[in-house]
Amino acid sequence: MKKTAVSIKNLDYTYPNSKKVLNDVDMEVFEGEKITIMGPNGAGKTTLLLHLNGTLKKSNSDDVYIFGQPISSMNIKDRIQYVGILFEDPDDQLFMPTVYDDVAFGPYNMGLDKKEVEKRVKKSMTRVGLQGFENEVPQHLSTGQKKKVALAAVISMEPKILVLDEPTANLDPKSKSEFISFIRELNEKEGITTIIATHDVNTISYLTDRIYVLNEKIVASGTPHDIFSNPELLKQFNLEAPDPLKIFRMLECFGYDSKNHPLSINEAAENLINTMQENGDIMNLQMDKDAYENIKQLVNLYTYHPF
Amino acid sequence: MKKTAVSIKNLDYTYPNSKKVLNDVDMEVFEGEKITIMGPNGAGKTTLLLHLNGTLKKSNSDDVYIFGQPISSMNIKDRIQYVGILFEDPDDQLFMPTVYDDVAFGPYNMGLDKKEVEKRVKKSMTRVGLQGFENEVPQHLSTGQKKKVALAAVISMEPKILVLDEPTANLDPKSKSEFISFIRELNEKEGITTIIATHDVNTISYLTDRIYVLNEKIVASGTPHDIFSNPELLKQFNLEAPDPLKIFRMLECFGYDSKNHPLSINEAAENLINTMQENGDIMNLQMDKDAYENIKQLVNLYTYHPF
Amino acid sequence: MHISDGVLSATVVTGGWTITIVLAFLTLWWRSQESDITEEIPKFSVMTAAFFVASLIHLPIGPTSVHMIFNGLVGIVLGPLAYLSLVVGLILQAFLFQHGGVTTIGINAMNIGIPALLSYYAFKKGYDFGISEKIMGAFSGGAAIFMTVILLSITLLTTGQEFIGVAQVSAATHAPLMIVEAIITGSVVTYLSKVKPELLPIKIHKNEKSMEGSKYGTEF
Amino acid sequence: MNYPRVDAYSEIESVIHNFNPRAKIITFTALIFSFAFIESLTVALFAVLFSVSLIFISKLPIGFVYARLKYPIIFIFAIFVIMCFTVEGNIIIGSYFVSVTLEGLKLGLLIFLRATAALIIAFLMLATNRFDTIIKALYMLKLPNVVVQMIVFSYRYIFVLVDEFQNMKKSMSAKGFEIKANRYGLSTIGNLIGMLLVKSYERGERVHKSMISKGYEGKPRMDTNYNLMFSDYALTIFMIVLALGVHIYPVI
Repeated sequence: MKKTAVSIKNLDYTYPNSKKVLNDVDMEVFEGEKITIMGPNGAGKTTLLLHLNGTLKKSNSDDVYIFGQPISSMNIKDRIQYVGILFEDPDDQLFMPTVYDDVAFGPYNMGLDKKEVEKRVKKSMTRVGLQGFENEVPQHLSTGQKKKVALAAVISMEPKILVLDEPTANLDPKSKSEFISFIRELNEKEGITTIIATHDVNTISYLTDRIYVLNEKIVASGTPHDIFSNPELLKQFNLEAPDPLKIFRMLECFGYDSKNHPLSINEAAENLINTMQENGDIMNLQMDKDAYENIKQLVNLYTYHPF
Repeated sequence: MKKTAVSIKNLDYTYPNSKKVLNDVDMEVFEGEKITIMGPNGAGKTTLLLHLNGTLKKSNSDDVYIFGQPISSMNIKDRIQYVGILFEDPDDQLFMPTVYDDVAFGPYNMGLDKKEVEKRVKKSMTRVGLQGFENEVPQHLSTGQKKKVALAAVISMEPKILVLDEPTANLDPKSKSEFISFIRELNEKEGITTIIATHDVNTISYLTDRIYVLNEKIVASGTPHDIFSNPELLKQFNLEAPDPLKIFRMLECFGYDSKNHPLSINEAAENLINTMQENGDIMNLQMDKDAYENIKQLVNLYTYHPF
Repeated sequence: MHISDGVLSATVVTGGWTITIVLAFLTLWWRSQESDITEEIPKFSVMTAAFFVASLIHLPIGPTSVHMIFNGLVGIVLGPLAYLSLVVGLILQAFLFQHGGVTTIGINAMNIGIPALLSYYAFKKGYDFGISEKIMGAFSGGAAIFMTVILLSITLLTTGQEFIGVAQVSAATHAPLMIVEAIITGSVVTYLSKVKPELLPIKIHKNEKSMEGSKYGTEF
Repeated sequence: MNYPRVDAYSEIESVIHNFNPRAKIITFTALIFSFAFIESLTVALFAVLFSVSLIFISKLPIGFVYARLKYPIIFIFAIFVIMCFTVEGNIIIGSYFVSVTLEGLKLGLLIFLRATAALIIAFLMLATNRFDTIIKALYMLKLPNVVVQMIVFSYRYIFVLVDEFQNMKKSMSAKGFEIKANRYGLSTIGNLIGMLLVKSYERGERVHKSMISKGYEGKPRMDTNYNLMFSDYALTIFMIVLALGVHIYPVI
């Protein structure tokens, strides 16, 4: 059986002078899993993430466990060694005079010696494809580069669990794909557990084993297919499904028959090829009297633009 | 013939102490058109937009014309009456203690009298669906609401041309759709010309007659179908096509035959229904020996994740 | 207006440094009695940067333009730590723009820092007394410049009677600044009291609106 | 966006650029303090000539030096002019209302010369290294930790906040606002600054959280490896002797 990496039990959180942000949140993440947390703007996603390495914590209760240990009893060095958080705005995370100092910040705080720190900085910078940028100053980097340096500054701590808040926001399509591939590689090659909060459904196919839908409390959880086959749930919490899934559900109205619904273009291509092969390279699409109504209903269920 | 709303001729721009940002940009936008400007991060999109109402300008040359008038010869009140700009981050645009003051800011600067200002605030707030929010503090609103107030603060000046910089960034899917519908309505009902810079291809179907691809200079222009049928161009400038278009191009490999490629789920639904009807409610998809290779090639051409 | 290198006597410069070092430590110690300084360093640094950026505004007045000092405002918002924040601001100004001077950082910090601390107390006392934050803000903002001019003149005249002319000229040029900073500070304080009252040394539970204002904030 | 930077030409190779940063800070600071209090006009003139020759040795582009020093020197010159007219003494040129005195001219000139010399040295100290090197040198010189950190983080966020502030100003001017020193203009600027403070405060909280998430406990470490070489010692001794010399020479 797989080890539990993160376990959250009845987590409540209220900011001082404010209303409740998290209410009785339960979550369990296994080692090596890829988790996505979705929810409307203001659902408490960022607040939840901040609990995962104890940046926010309550002293009087044990509600967050990392590899079985209550986080409230762990010291700073252990916490950051287990869990690394990448925040949304890279400018919030690059505060030192040079890129080197920023990437070395975590390792130094872990008490590592100069040689080991140097090794880790080099390794992390190579991993994000920015070797040679160590002496740059953060204010001269582009948004995409800043984002990569911010990531290097997290992976230099070599965390077992990587927590990412809207990692693809403000990136152009190419940078976005690079970022996705990179995170995926970390998960596959090093077995790093990833927990991502995002609105961007195009990342789901590559970075998600399971989804938690958060709106102050956990309102649903399951595989992407579980969640996305429930359009009422999506509507209720201002979410949406990936476009390929919607189109394949429409094709079904005409008799296209496949085992599952693709979440990305890559999955769509595979799905088409496999389905055609299984059907003997031929398929008949037919429009009957219900198809029009079904498609209309699908559009209205799955999008916010009425048919 | 339609009137020219914006005409840009050989526009160059260099920030002080910096390299060239815009190089010989030519553009022509007709009244009532919906234009989208795309380009990689750092291509100069925002800089171009700032020229459209003279926020950035060179005193010694006439390169931007609004309804035939060189913008350098227009005074500030005329300029803002013609062109309203919505910037990306609503926090940069809401600086007054109340929503009312923010929405009244432009009209007040235009020298309108109190009664007229009041009328316009009320109208704009109703238009964005936030009537009754006039006395709120902008900073205490949600992201989606802030964005709407920022828009109200622009349309209260009743500009003929509306310029939007990444209008859908950081919005959850529902707020995004509301925003899109709203802009579209302004265009359709009031004939307002819209110029949008965005990475978000999901807005294209609703908000675009023509696309300009910018990368320091205008590297391509045309209808969405022109631009998106050129995957080499998209790759070269870190762009991507909407997912429905990609899937329908794949379906074509199996013999699906439609007049055009849909850019959104709504268009996809229409396309399916119309195509089926035209084909006598029946269609045969067939996989031949080229289909596999063609699909593979399509994925590699159109996405950044190799097949 | 900051005093450049080369103007003041060695005695005055030494005095300035001594007072500044003592006050910087004292105010730091003061604050550390109330809260954890290490926790506040990042926040205070970003705020210091914000004040630095705000003071870069050039305002056209007649044929010339003035740039702001905002020591009253820094005092109101940062309280005792305003002194250290102003020292850092002066160091950055001298280093990045060669404004002011290097030897005179101590004395310049004293000339703007002491009024900042006094503004803070004046604002707090006035507010507790029931005067509106707008009026107290304007008063503190203007008074800080006024006190700065007084201290500047004292500094110059301590160096030598020959500097009376320079002192007069600098007092005259500061007069419009006093009015400008009074109005702006009043306006900033009014804005903050509506939008983020926890940035001001006032009691937050005063009314409904302020409660709402603290929605996003945590302790400072 | 790009900003005019004092360290724009820090990558040039010159004797001054290559001088060890820590030694440079110590010796140049000694020179600044020494030059600022020179008592004799001749020595002050020498100090100016010396600092100007350092500009040439540093190989910094003259246009850049001029642009950076123009306003500070105009400011010092204004003091000189005021002194000429306001210090009492023997009138050399004058009419009923305005007159220039010899004492004023002499004292004004002395202040002008020593201020200029100190200004140039300070400028060279900053312009011949990257700013982060200066910060690290301050860190190595054991300036109090709180102060170093505040300089580090404030410096970093000036760039972020200037961009933000520019964006806010652009959006204001896109709505027809022009900065003017009238009641409406000033109170609008007040709102603008208020907004900047609110945003910065919130950013400060986010920065703090991101530091905590990387184990910040109040004492960040920075790596520095500036080794002192023979030339550094030689230059240090020369500068220190000069700093002391300008004060000892007039006594002899």
